[in-house]
Amino acid sequence: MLATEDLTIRFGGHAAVDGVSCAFQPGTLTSIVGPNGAGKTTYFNLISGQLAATSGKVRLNGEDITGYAAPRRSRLGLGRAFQLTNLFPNLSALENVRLAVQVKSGKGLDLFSRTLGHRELIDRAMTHLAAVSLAERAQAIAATLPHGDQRKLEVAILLALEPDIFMFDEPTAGMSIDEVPTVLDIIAAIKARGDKTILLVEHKMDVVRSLSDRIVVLHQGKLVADGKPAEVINSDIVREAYLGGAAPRDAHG
Amino acid sequence: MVRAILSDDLPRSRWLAVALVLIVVGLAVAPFLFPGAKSLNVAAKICVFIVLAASFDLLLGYTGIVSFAHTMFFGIGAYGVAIALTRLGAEWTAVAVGIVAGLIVAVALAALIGLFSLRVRTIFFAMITLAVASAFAILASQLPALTGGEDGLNYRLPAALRASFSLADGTLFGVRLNGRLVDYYLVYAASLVLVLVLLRVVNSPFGSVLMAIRENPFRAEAIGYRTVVYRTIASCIAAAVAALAGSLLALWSSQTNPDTTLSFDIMVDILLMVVIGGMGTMYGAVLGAVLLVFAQNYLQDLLGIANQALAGVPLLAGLFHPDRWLLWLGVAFILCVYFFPTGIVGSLRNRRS
Amino acid sequence: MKKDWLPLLLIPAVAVVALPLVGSPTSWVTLTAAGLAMGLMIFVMASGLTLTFGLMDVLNFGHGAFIAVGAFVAASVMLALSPWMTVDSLWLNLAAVGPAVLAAMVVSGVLGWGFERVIVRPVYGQHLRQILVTTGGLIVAEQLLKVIWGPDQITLARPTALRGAFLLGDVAIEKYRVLAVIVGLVVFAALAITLNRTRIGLLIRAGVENGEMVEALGYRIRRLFVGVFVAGSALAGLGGAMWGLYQETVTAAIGAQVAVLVFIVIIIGGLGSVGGCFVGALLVGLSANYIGFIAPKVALGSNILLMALILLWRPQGLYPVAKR
Amino acid sequence: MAEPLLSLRGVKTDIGRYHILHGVEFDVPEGGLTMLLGRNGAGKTTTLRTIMGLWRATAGEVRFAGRNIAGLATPDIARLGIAYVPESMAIFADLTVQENLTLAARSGPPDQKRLDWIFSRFEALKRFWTLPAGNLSGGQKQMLAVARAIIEPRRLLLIDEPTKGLAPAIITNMIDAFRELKDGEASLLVVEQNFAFARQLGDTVAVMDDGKVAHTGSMAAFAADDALQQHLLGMGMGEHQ
Repeated sequence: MLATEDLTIRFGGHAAVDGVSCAFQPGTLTSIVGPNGAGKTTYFNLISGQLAATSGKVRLNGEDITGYAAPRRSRLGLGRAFQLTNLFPNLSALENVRLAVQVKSGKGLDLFSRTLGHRELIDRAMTHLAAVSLAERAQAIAATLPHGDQRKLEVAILLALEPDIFMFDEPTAGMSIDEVPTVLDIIAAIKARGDKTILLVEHKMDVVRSLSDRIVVLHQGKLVADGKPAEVINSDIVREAYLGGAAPRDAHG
Repeated sequence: MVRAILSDDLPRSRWLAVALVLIVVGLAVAPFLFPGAKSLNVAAKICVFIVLAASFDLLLGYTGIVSFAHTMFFGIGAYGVAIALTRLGAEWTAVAVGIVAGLIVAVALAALIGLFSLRVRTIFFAMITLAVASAFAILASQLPALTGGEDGLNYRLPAALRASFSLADGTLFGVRLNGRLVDYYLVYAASLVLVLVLLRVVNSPFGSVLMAIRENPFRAEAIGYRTVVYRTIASCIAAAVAALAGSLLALWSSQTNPDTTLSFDIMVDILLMVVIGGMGTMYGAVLGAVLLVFAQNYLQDLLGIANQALAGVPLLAGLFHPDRWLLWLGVAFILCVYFFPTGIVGSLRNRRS
Repeated sequence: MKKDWLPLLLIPAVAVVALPLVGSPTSWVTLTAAGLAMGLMIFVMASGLTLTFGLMDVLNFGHGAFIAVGAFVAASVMLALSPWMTVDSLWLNLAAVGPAVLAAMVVSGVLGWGFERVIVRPVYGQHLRQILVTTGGLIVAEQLLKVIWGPDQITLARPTALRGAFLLGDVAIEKYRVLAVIVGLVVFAALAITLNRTRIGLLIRAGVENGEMVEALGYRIRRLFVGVFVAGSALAGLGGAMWGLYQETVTAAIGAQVAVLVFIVIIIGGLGSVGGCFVGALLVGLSANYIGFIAPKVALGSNILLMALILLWRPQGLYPVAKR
Repeated sequence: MAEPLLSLRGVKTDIGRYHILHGVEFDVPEGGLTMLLGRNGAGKTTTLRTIMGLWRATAGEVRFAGRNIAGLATPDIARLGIAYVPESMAIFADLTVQENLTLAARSGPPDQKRLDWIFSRFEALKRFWTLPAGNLSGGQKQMLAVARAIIEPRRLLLIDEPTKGLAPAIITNMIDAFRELKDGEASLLVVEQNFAFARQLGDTVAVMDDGKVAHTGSMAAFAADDALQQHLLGMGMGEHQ
C-alpha cells in the first residue's frame, strides 16, 4: 500500500503541496484532480522521487521511502508515466521499452554480454509494444514517431517496468480522439487485474468519472475532497475549487 | 562468428567495412608492406591511438560526458610501466607491476572524480577535468625523482622487445625478425583485443544504459538506473583502457615524457579523432585515429609542398607551413561539429540509407 | 536576501592563517602583494567569461585565445616602441605601454565579436556542441597565432620605470605588482559601478537571472550579450597583456595555461557572478603564492584543492546565481 | 464595428515536435478586457507566449493595431506597446523593487504620479521599495510583476493568472486597477482560472480547448450559461469533443 503522511514541499515561501495525507489501496484507481497549479504533478513528483519533500513521509508497504532517490523507488515498484513525453529520443521504440524491461532483470551492469543475446528481454519488450499497438513501429526511432505514438510508447515503458503502483500523469494529453481509447483500455485492463494501485491525473472529467473508484481533489496544494466520483464531482467544494477559486473551505466540512 | 566478435555491431556501410578491413589487415602486414623504422613507428602509434580514442568515445560519444582528463589516465598507464621498468629493471615482472599499478591508480582516480563531480552539469564537469588534468601534468613534471621531470624517463625494454633480440635467423620478405617486430605485434594484438572489448561493452546491456543516460538522464533515473553509478563505471572503464593504451605506448617507445603522454596537445588530438571520425560509433574512433596519426606524420609533407609553392606569399605561406597541420584539422573539427555531427562514420552510413 | 559576507571574509582569513606558516612578516607582505597582483590579473581575464555564461548560458572554452592575442598584440606594439620602453622616464614608458594595452584590448574585442558570430552563435543552448566547437576555436586560434607571430616565444622586458621594487623598510614590493593591483582594482570598480549604478548594468543583472523576461520588457538581449562578449574579450586581452608583462615572455600556449586558472576561479566564484569571480581570483592568487612559499611541492595541486574544498562547502560556488 | 486591437487568425504553434496550438482565432477589442479561459493544457499560456513572440507561430496571423506581428522578435513586439506578465511572474529576484520597476520603465525614470497610483493599489511595493524582490512574498511578487507591466502606459497587457496565490483583499485592488487601466489607456487579455474573478472583470471571453478557441462571446452571456461553462471549463461532463 502506498501512503503519504502530511506530505509538504515548499518553494521559497510557497507550499506547492501542503500537508497531504492520503493512502492508496491496491486494486483501486484513484484520480487526482484539481485546477491548474493545484499541486497534482508536484504531488506525483514527491511520490516518485523527482522532488524531495520539505516535510512529511511517503510510505510504501509500511516502509518509509521518503529519503530514497527516484531509481530506488522505481525498482521498489513505483512506476510513473510523464505528462510531457519523456523518451530516449534517438533510440528505437523497442530499445526504449527494452531498457525498461532490463531494469527488472538486473542486467544493467552486465558489461560483457551482447544486448541482442538476451532474447527474453527483447521478446518481453515486444509484448509491451504490442499491448499499445506499436509492434510494427518497433524499429522506428522514438523521436520520429507521431505525437500520439510517443504517448503510447510512454505507456509501454511504464508497462515494461511491471510496477505495483502505476502513476499516469495526463496519459491522453495531446492525443487525437481515436487514439485515446487504446490508452484507456490499457488502464482499464490493469485495473481489471485487481492487484495494482493506479493513480491518475486527468483533466477530462468524462475519463475520470468512467474509470475512477475514487477521486481526490487538490486545491492550492491541499487535499480538499476525497470520495466516490459521484459525490466528489457534485460537491460544492469542488465546484468552488474549479470555478470559484477563493480560499477553500475546511476539507472535512 | 563475425557478429559475435563485433558484438552485433556491424559496420552497416560497405565503404566503412572496406575501410575497417583495410585498417585491420593493413596494420597486420604493415611491418612487411612498409618496412622501415618510421613507418613501423607510425603503425604502432596508430594502434595505440585507436585504443585511446575508442576509450574516449565511450565517454564522449556513448555517455555524453566531456572530460578533458583523458590523457591523464593515458599518462598514468605510460608512467606506470616507465617507472617500473626504470626502477625494477628491464624485466617482464616490472612490466606487469607497472601495468597493474597504472590501472589501479587510473581507476581509483576516475572513480574519485566521477563520484565527486559527475552529478554536476556537462560544462562544470568539463572545466573541472581540465583543471585536474593540468594540475596533474604539472605535478608529473615537478617530481623529477619519480618521473624524470620535463625530460621524462628513458629506460630499457625487456630483452625480447629490443632490436637486438633475434626471433629467428634470417629475414622474412626482407624484414629482420627482431624484438621490435615482436613488440609491434604485441601492441597490435593488445590493441585489437581492447577495441573489441570496448565494442562489446558498448553493445552490452550496460552500454545500452549508457546511451539511455546520454539521451535522457532524467528518464533513465525515473525508470530505475542510477546515473551517477553508470557514469562513474563508464569513466573507470574508459580510464582503465586509456591507461592500458598508455602502457602499450611505454612498451613501444622505451621513453615516456609529459609531451607524449600528458600534454593538452594529446587531449586535443583525441578529441579531433573522435569527433571527426564520428562520436558514438566506436568505428569512428578507429577511423579518426588512423586519419589523425597519418595527418600528423604525412600531412606535414603535403603542406610542405604547398608551402614551397607559396613561398613568396607571406601570410599564405605561413598558413601552409608543415607545422600548421593542426590548423587545418581544427577547421575540419569545427565543420564536423556544425555540419557532420556524426562524423565520417555517420556520413558513410547515411549514404547507404 | 542578506548580503553574504562569509566568502569575502575568506580572503583575510587565508592571509591571517598564512602569516604564522610563512613565518617572516616581510616575506608575508611580499607574498601577499604577489598574490593580490596575480589574483587581480586573473580576475580581469575571468570577469567577462563568467558574465557571458550568466547571460546566455554560453561558456567559451576558447576564451584563452583572447588572452593570448592580447599578450601578443601588446608585445608587438611594445617591441615596436622599444626605445620608449628602455628610457628611464615613467611618462615615455607609459606612452609605450598605454597604446600597447589599448591595441591589445581593441584587437581582442574585435576578435571576440567575430568569434561570437562565427563560432558561438550557431550552438546556443547545446552545451556539448558548445564545448566542442569553442575548443575547436581555441585550437584554430592558437595555430593562427603561430602563423602570425611564429612558433617561438617572444621575450618582453618590462619598461624601465616598472622594474625593481618599492622598499618599505625591509619589505620589497615589486613595482609592477603594485601597478597590476591598481589596474585590477580599477577594473573591478568600473565593473561594479557599471553593474550596480547604470541601466546597462541593471539589464545585465536582470538578464543573468531571466533573459526571456528582459526581452519581454522590450530590450534586445542579443545585442547586450554581444556587447558583454566583446567587452569580456577586450578584458581578456588586457589581462593577457598584463600577464605577458608579468611573465616577461609570451607564447602561443599562454592562453591555454591561464585559461585553466580562469576556469578554476569562475567555478569557485559561482558561474555568472562577478563578485564571486573577484573573491575566487583573490583566493587563488593568494593561496598559490603562500603555498608556493610554504610547501613548493604541493603548490601545484593547491588550486585544485582549494576548488574541491570550496565546492564541498558550496557545491554551486561561492555566490551561486539565482536562476529564474 | 471598429477594428479590434488584437486579433489572432489561424495561429498554430509547435513546441519542439509537439503541436500545441492548432489554429487559434479570437479578438481583443480596443479598450476592452478579454478573458482567456479554458482547462489545464488547453493552450492559454502558449497563446500569450505566441503573441509575445516567445514562441514562434508556425502559421497564422497575429494582428496588432492593424499590423501582423507574428514573426517579430519579442523586444520589438514589446516596443509596439505590449506588456506581458508571465504565470511564473519572472520578477528579477536579485534586483530591488525599485530596480525592477526602473528597468520596466523603458523611456526613462518612472513617472511619480503613476508610481503613486500604483502604490495606492499595491501598498507593499512602496514599503519594500529598496528590498531585493526575491524577499517578497508570493503575492507581493505578483503585485510587482503586474506593476512592472503598467509602470508606463501600454496599449495591450497580456496577463497570465494574476490572482494565483493572492489574498482576496489584494484581488479586489487588482480588479480596481485593471478597471481603471481599461477605462483609460489599455486593453487587456487575461488568462484566468478563477472564474469568480474573471466574471467580475471580463467584457468578452474566449474559451480554449485542446489548442483551439471553442467559444467566444460576451462575458455576461457566458456567465449566465451554466451548461456552457460546465461543458467548456471541465467540471461538467458531456462528451469530450
